[in-house]
Order: sequence, then C-alpha cells, then structure tokens
Amino acid sequence: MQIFDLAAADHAFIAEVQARSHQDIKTCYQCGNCTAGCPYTFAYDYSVSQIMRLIQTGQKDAVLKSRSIWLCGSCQSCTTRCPNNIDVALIMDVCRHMAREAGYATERAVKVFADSFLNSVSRYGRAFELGLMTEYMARSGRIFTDVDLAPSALMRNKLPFKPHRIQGRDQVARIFERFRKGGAHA
Amino acid sequence: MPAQDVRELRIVGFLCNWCSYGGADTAGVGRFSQPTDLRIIRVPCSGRIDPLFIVRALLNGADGVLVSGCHPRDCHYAEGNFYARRRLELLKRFLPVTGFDARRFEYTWVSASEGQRWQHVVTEFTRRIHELGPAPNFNPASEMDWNALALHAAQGQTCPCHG
Amino acid sequence: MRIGVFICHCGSNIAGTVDCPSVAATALTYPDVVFSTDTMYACSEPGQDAIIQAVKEKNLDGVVVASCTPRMHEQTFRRAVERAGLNRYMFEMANIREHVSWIGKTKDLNTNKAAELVRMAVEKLRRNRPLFAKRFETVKRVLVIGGGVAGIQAALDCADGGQEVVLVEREQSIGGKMAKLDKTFPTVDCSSCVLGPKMVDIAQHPNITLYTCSEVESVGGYVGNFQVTIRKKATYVDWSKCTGCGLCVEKCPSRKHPDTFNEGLCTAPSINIPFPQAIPKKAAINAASCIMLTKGKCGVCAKVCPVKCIDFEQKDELVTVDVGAVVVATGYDLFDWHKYPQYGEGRYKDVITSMQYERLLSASGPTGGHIKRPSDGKEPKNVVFIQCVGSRDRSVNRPYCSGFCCMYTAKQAILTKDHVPDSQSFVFYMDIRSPGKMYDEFTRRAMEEYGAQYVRGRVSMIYPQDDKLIVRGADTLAGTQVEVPADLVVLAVGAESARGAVQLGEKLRVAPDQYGFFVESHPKLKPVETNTAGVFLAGACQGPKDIPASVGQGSAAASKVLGLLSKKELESDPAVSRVNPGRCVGCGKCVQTCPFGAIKMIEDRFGNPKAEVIDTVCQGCGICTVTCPQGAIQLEHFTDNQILAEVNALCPPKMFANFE
Amino acid sequence: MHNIAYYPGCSGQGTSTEYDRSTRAICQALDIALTDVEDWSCCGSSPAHTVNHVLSAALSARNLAQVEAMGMTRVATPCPSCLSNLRTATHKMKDPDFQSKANALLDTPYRNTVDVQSVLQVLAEHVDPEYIKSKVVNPLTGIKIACYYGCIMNRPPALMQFDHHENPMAMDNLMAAIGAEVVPFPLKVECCGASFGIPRGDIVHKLSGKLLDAGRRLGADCFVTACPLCQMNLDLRQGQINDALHENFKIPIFYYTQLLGYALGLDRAELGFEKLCVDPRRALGKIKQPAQTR
Repeated sequence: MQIFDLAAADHAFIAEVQARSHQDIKTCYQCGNCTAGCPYTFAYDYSVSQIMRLIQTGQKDAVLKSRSIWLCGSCQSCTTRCPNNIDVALIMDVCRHMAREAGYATERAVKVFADSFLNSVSRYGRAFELGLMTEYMARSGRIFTDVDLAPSALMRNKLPFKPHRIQGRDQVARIFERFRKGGAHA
Repeated sequence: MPAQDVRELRIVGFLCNWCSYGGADTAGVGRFSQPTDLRIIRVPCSGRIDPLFIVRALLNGADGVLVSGCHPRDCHYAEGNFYARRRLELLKRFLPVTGFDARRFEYTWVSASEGQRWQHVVTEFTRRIHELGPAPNFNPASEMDWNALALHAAQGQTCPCHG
Repeated sequence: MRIGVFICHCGSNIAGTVDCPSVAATALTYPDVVFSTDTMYACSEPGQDAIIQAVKEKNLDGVVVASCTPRMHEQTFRRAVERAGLNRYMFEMANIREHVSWIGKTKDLNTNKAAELVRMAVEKLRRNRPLFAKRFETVKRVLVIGGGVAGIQAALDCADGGQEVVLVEREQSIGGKMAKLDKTFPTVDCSSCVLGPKMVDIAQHPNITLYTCSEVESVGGYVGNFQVTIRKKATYVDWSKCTGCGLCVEKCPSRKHPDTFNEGLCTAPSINIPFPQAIPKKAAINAASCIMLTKGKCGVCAKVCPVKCIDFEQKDELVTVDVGAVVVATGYDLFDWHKYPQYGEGRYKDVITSMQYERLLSASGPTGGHIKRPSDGKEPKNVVFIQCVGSRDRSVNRPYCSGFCCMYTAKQAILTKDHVPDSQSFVFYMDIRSPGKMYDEFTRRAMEEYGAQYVRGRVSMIYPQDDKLIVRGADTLAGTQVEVPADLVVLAVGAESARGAVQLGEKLRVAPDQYGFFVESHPKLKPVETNTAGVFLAGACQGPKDIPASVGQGSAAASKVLGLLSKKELESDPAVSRVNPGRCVGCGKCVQTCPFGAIKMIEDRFGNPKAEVIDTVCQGCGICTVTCPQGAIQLEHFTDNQILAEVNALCPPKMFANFE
Repeated sequence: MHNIAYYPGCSGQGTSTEYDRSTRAICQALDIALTDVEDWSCCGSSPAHTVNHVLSAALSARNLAQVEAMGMTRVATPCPSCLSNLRTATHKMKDPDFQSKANALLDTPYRNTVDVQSVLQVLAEHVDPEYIKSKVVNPLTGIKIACYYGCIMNRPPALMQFDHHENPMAMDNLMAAIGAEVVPFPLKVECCGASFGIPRGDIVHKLSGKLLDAGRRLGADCFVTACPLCQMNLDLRQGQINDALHENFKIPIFYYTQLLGYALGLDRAELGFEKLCVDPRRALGKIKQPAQTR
C-alpha cells in the first residue's frame, strides 16, 4: 500500500479544491455516508470518503491519479445525504477538472468519451450519437464497443446516420473556442 | 477587510446582562476573535436602555452604537425586550429626522449561548461602520430644530421613544 | 473620592495580550484614582488580601478591578471590599478578559481598550453610592417539574431534607423515560426494579404532593416567594375513589389508539393504566378516542367500576401553590427519525427506534419480552443497530452528541444475544463514546463476549428486498461499502429538548439554548443553577444525560434548594428602582409597565398620588426608569447619571452641554 | 392552456425519439402548448460538467438565452440530464462573478430570467390529476409497474426542488391515476450507471442489473422511466446485462409518456412502442380491455 507523508501535505492543493468547490473540506468527519451510498464504490480504487480524506491530508497526487474521480457518475447520493451538507459530488467534479488540467487520465476511456462527445457538440451544435461513437472508437482503440447493440439500435431507427446541424453551430463553436483561449476556471 | 488593519472607530455597545453580555462572554471563552472597536456598557435589561443614551453617544461623536438584548420571549424580566424593541425601532426611524445616519445604529438579539452569533454580529456591524467611515461632526439640519427636539425628548413630550 | 484600581493579569490569560502595568499606569491619571496596580490573580486569596490591605492603607472608598467578566467574580470581589469595610456596591468591574484579551489579537489595541474600559468603570464608580439589602422570608416548599428519574431524585432528597415538595408530571404516571427501559447499562440490571421503589417512595412520602396529568400553567413571584398555578387535566376518573383495580381497562370496548407508553407498537384501551408499576396507579380516559366522550354513548367503564369513580363531566382544574424554589426536571424527547427519508420514513415496519426496541425487550412490553419484529412477528436473526440517528448531524440541525446512545446500543446488542442466542447484531457507529465507570469495558463485552459486529461507518440507505431489509452502509475501516440483509433495524435515535420546554422556559424566565435545552448559570461552577434565582435544573432538560448523571443532578439541585430554604430570611438585591417623590407626578405609567407588579400608587401627605417601589418584589430591570416621563424613578446602581457617565467616558462630550 | 418553451435534448433526435414524440403527443392531448426552443443546441450533458463548470453553464445558457429571446420565462425538458444541466447553470449564474465568466463565452449573454422544469414536473404540478383521469380511455388496469426516476430528477433537492429526493411519487401518482398497479419500487433514485455505458459497460451492467432484479422481485411487468439515459441502459443494454450477469430479464422499459399516451388513447404511431428493444407486447397484453364496447 502507498504510505503518505502527512507532514508533506500540499496545502495549496487543499485550498484550491476548497476555492473551486466552495466547500469546506474540514467539515468532513469521515462518517462514510458518501461511500455507503455511492453506487460506484465497487469500481473505485479509493472510496469517496477516502478521496475526501486524501484531500484533507493534502495528498494531491493520490487524488488526481485516482481512478475514482473519473468513475463518479454525479448521481448526487453523496451530496444529498451528507450529514455535514458537503457537496461531495461537486468536489469529485472539481478533482476531475484538476486532474484533466494536470494531464492525468487514469480512466482514459471515460475521458476520451467526454472529449468525443464535446467535439461532436462543438462541430454540429448538438450531440451526434453515431458520430461521437465513431470518434470514440477511433480514439480509444476500442473498435468493438457496443457493436452488439448496433443492429438493434439501427433497426429501430434510433441512430440517425446524419448529424443535425443547427444554424447557430458557429455560436456553439465559439463557446468552445473562447473557453480554450480563456481557460475559464471555476 | 480586517478592522484591525485600520484606525479604530468608536463603537458603543449597550448589552443586557442576562443574554447578550453573556453571549459576548461566551464568545470570549470560545476565543472567537473580533474587531476591537466596540466598548460594551452593561445594563440589566435592554428595557433599561433609554434611547437618549444612544442619541447621547452619537451626539458625543460615536461612530456606531450597537444594542443587543435577549431574543423576544426569552427576556429575563419577561417583557423588557419588547419595550426595548418598540423604543429602539422608533428611534431608528427617528434618527434620520435629527440628521444622524440610521445605519450607525443597530439593535439585535443574542442569547448567552450564542457566542458565535455574537462574533458575527460584532464583525458585521464593525465592518459596516468602517464602510461608513468616521462619523461627521454632528450638524443637525438646523440647530434650533434639534434643540427643540432634544428639549421635548428630555421632557418626555412628543418623543416617540417614551410612554 | 479615593479610588483604587487593580489590573489583573489572570496569569497569561490577560497579560498575554494586554500590557497590564501600562493600563495600571494610565488608570492613575483618571479622576479620583489615588492608587493603581497590577496583580497576578486578583481573585486568589493573596490577590483579595492585597485589595483589602490597599483599601485600609490608602484609605480608599471605592475599588475597580479589571479582570474577567463580572458574571464570574463580581460577587467574590464585592465580598472582598465588604471585608475591607466598604459597602459592597462601592465596587466596579471592568471585563478585560472575555471582552478584550480573549477576542483581540493586537496588544496595542487591547491595552488601549482595557484602559478605556477601566476609565468607564471609574466614571461609574464615582457616581455609585452605598446600597443596603432588605431581608424577606421564604416559603418552605419546593416545586419539582417533571417526574422522571431526575425529578424523582430531587423530590425525594428535598422531602427527606424536611421541605414540602409539590411534584408535577405531565403524563399519567411518574417514571419518565426510565420507566420504559428494559435494562440499564453498564450493569444490565432491571430498570423498573431500580426505579420502582423510588416511585413508590414518592407516592408514600408524607412531604410530597404529587400531581400527574398536570402541567405548570403560570409562574409568578421571585426567589423564596413564587406563586405557581398548576393545571390538573381532566382524567374523567375521580382519583380519590379509583383503586386501580383495572376492571374498566379490561372491559373498555375502544382499544384502537396507539399505546404511547409502548411507543406505538400496540394499541391501548381508551381508559387505561399505562403500566403495572404506574404511580399513581389510577385509570384515566383518553378523551380523543373514548366513545362516550366523542360520540356520547357507551359508558361501559362507568357501569363496571365497582367504586363508581368515572366522571365524564370532569373538567380541568387549576391549583395554586406558593413555593420558595423550583426544580425543573422536564427531561428530553427522542429525535424524530422521519427526518431521514433514506431510512424509509415509516414505510418499512421493521425499522424501529431504540425506545421501541426497549419495549420489545421488556417483559411488560407488548410482546411479553420476546423479540418479535413488527411486520410479521418473526424472531429476527440479523439485527442492525444504526447509531447517531439525529446526533452529530448538522444537516438535521443536531450537531451535538446525545451521549448515551453508544451505551444503550451496546446494551441492546447484548440483550439481543441473550434473547435470541443464534442472532447476530451489527452496530454501525461513527465513534464509540463510552467515558464512564465500567462503560468502555461494557462496549468491549458487547463485542468480545456477545459477538456484536461493530462496523465503523454511517448507513446511507435501507430498502426492502423480499422479507429482508437491505442495510447499505460503509465500513470506513475496511474502506468500502457494506451491505447487511437485516431482519430488524434499530435506530439509535438521539435526544432533543422536551416538547414544550421552550414555553415552560418562558414562564420560568429560564432561557433555552438554540436546541431548546435550558442554559445553566455557569457551565462548570453553577451546573444546576439558572440565571433566575431560585430556579434550578436537574437532568436532561439541561442537555442529554444518562441515568447516573440525571440522578446526580437531581441530588445536586435538591442540595441547592435545601441550602436556599435553610436560611430563615433571604437578602434582596438593593439594586432596585427608587422614586423621587419630588419629581413624581403620579401618572402611573411605571405601575403599568412593571412586569412584576413591584410598583404601587400611594398618596403623599398632601393627598397627591405618588409611585412607590416594593423593594423585595422589584427585580431591578429598569423598564420603569426609561418609561418615567419625569425621570423621577431611577434604578439604583444603573441610574441615568451612571450610564451617561459611562457613555461620556467613552465618547467625551463635544458641543452640547450636559442635560442630565 | 399552458404555453411553455420546450427543450427536447439531443437524445430526443436519436436514441429516444419515442420519448420526444410521445411527450409532444400527451402535452397536446392535455392542452399544454409546447414551443420548441429556436435553434437549440446541446446543453453539454455530463461530459461538459466533468470538464469545466463555466463551459457547461455556457453551453446550457445559450439555450436559456434563446428562450429569453423568444420572450418566454419557462422552459420544460423531458430529459433529467438536460434538466440538471440547465438548472445548474441557472443556479450558478446567480453568482455575478460566475455569470460574467459564463457570459464571456457566449455571443448573447443570458440574463437569468428563465425557470427550468421537467415535463414531468409540469404534469405533476400544473395539471389537475382529475383532468387527466377524465381523459383516460384505456385505463391500465391489470399491469404492474415499477416507476424508476433515476438519480438526478430530484437530487440534490436544494437544486432540483421537485417532489421528494428519496421517494419521489410524481410518476407513481400519474400511473396510479391512469389505472395501473404501482409496485413500491425501493430503488427509485438509485443510479443506473449513467453515461458510462460506452466507456465502462461493466458498470452499467451491474447497476442496471440490480434495478431490474429489484423490479422482478416485486413482480413488476414493466418499468416506466422519465430519463433517456436510464431507458437506454435498462432497455437497449438489457441483453448485455443478461449476458454479463447470466440473467434472463425480459422487462420492457417504457417512458411514462408512452403509457400515459396509451391510456389517453392516442395514436399508437405517436407513442413509438416499436422503438423499444425489449418486446412490450406481453406487458401491454396484461392490460384488461374495457368491458363495454366503445
């Protein structure tokens, strides 16, 4: 197991997570209610409450390299039931943003899927499901993802072959453009 | 803006002995740090606070006056804070007439167990007074008007704070 | 006037952030100050002696001590100056600890503030005058409100001490929460075996008058002389005749309303005696469900009663008693767990409270002491206990620890194994809080001897699956999620202030804290006193407490009462209002506004109406002083002149002449 | 007559066309006029908020600004994911600092004057259930339904402010009103695996499998959902779930709008039952035909 040096806590990291989430990490008393309710715990490397603990002790690398922050589904059960009213799901989101910015992607497929989705939106203004699947498969190298579903979906006309291009797609593209330039943090 | 960083202003507090003075004590025991501008005068009950005390403090150049008593229905003397609320509310409306900025006066309710609330009240009120800055030299709309008002008030006639 | 000033260091408490010698030096420049010094601990014996010595040597006639809050040591120093030969009101205190050194970090600013507070005290002291207390007699009777174990203890101790006791209980029987418990920790002895004899003592003690089904309607007066009105609620049974035979209970045809003594686990007849050991053992009718009282026909109980004590016409009755002191022992209520929707909000019958579980364990309970789960009466094998339900939880506004849940849960886990040997208990906890004699050993026994599986983590949700309840929690020690298929789930509900406590507090002028528990006079040194003289606290009404602590406080409150009433006379505080007859115009506004009826109208020798204050009744609030249009009535020790002197000390007058 | 802006969401154009069409059909039947948001774009869905909150808010706010341009103050969407994103944008943009950051990404700034609701909320709060009952021509007598709300329709409660966050009842009440037997489904707000279907199918198989199992234990003939993603995970992936968990679920997953439309006697072509992957005919066959002839 990994051994943490508590004296080497990264206080700037703690402060950044708090500032970006507007949550007070110190109020977490490690009751484990978030872990208890989290449907994704079985897939995590660190449970949610452990992620909270690692943030409390300033273990930046362990948090940003963890698998868990990519596998959070934002289902809000942790946030809804936290006895200290901490928006835990928001903190998971913020950690994922920081991991992205730091160039980590421990659960790469999840990141590639999100990127493919947003590329599709940036290109057409709306999500084009077949297109983003194609991009995802190409970029992730998982070319057989869900091919078993294709006949069933296509037969029912559930996956249009052509994207809906909206008139204002330039406006949407500009949102992404300005975002990339400004790197708006929040 | 931590108030300590700038010149202190003169803030006078009138606190009832049983609730708010105790609350201020509780804040002290809990080491809830506060700006140092406030000076507290202890009175038995908020019902003992004559609006003229507040006017006097402002006349003498206080930059702010803060009054605090027991929460409504919690008065140690059963109903003193109801009298206080009526008098102080009227005073608050009466102050602008006399040329004072009503924002320099505030009243609130803090119980003996509410140390943190007291810290919050003091910090916020001090912040407000610092935003307003030092009180201008008192300059009533007309000195004669003021003298007339003060005379009436002193005699307890037509002053809305009495009776 | 010759004033001496003493600046206390309080060790480093004050001196750490206030330059005490400098404050003392500044004080010497104030008017009338002839002596000024700093001292390490003013309240200590050498500190007090130094004050006395200075008074004598420097011929002082007034003393200012700048130290802690007057709420802490004003009385101490007043006694000291009295020993020095001064009147105790020729003393003022400046609070430079709680209001200065403990809240400000900058030494310069603190020192300056301390000096100004001393100046304020000096200016007030210059206008003080000697005041002398009056004496008055006390009523040798005590009111105890609440007949739980704390109130029972207080009542018995007061009665044994020779005082008359009036015990008022809202419910039909005394016994409180403890009467509902099966066993008690850490001895696992039978709760009713311990409490029962004490309850009988209450009934039989010659000095105790017991009013059950009764509530305090109003309280007037002051220490030594309270007037209390008690509302005896209609029971529709003449208790002077009722023998408690129980025939009516047996025959009552209306048996559908929830049995509150059994926490709603079963139903009760409309005329009932709540439990076999009830004191008084008398029947009472539940008016809301009684067929006779709701529909006007039935009357079975009246027909079968051998002593004809049923009275459907009975009305509430008001009783007035004079008492010298009051003990408040109104206890606590259990947290309403429905605030946790993730635990089913009552949709799942086999999710019950710890108090309901006590009734299931109790031989006098609805199942005769056999653990049968409510849904189907089956004996549970996997029993899950969830701790901190309504404790240490900000999201439901209960951030405090209820203190006793860890212990009663351990007890219930032990009893579960005793009752059902092939059962397995799981206890979800956050921390085990077991400070107390034999307490931690007890929780260890639950684990080691009785095999209770303790799981560190909260439970996020409970949901039914077939005939089980799936309890999904965390095991934070293992770092993951856990699930238990449970047959029964017991919620260790926390304590909250008793229903109606805040309203009672208003009547008694005892302030509740933000959660509705009554505030003691000092958290360490006056744990059973309140800020209202003559009113004392016992048990969980002051904060969650277990049985030993409640009993201890009951006795402590009783000792305070006995001490108070052992004096033949009490001294009144002379800081009361006083009328200047020369200025009084007899308008009577002060009489109208006085909350205590302490001002009466008299006629002077010319037949002019004048106000007069009754010294022993006046509580010293000063409302009259502000009300008087003539400034004719002044509260001694807090006169207009004194307070304005303090204002002027802080804000020196500028352009206007004084008009006091 | 309500007139509300309507935001269909991207999946309504693809994987959940039947949801979009049936929603439009029942709204028309219940006198709720829907006006499509002009030239709407994607709200950003979960990928956007996992990347950046300002970006996510801006993508949502573009559409809300479109609603403002239409002179309307209320927009409804059938999709909880869109709902969550649009409401989050509205909420976060109450902070002036955040608002200026988000608006800086947009051509047309959003003034934050639009209230966002789900179509389900509109039905539950603004339509009299008695009115719906009066319109029923094919009561759903005989069918047992598990109502599944998904994780974000009601959570977090402070943001969503609709129904109950642990035990929502809006769909239960609606289905009961049109004659169905509703089973007390305990996992109404448990997550189905959300958008992990593609990158981490195994997660969806496990979580959705658990939901199907709970429904089967209660004897439900079918599920109704209000979420395109939930529906897709439970329906389109039911075969995958069966393979992964060695199960044999055959539980049709309806959109609540489809069954509502069925009860209201709407044109079957508008309801799109043929789009469902798990054959719904057996479940629909449980519905007792009204005794009297019409």
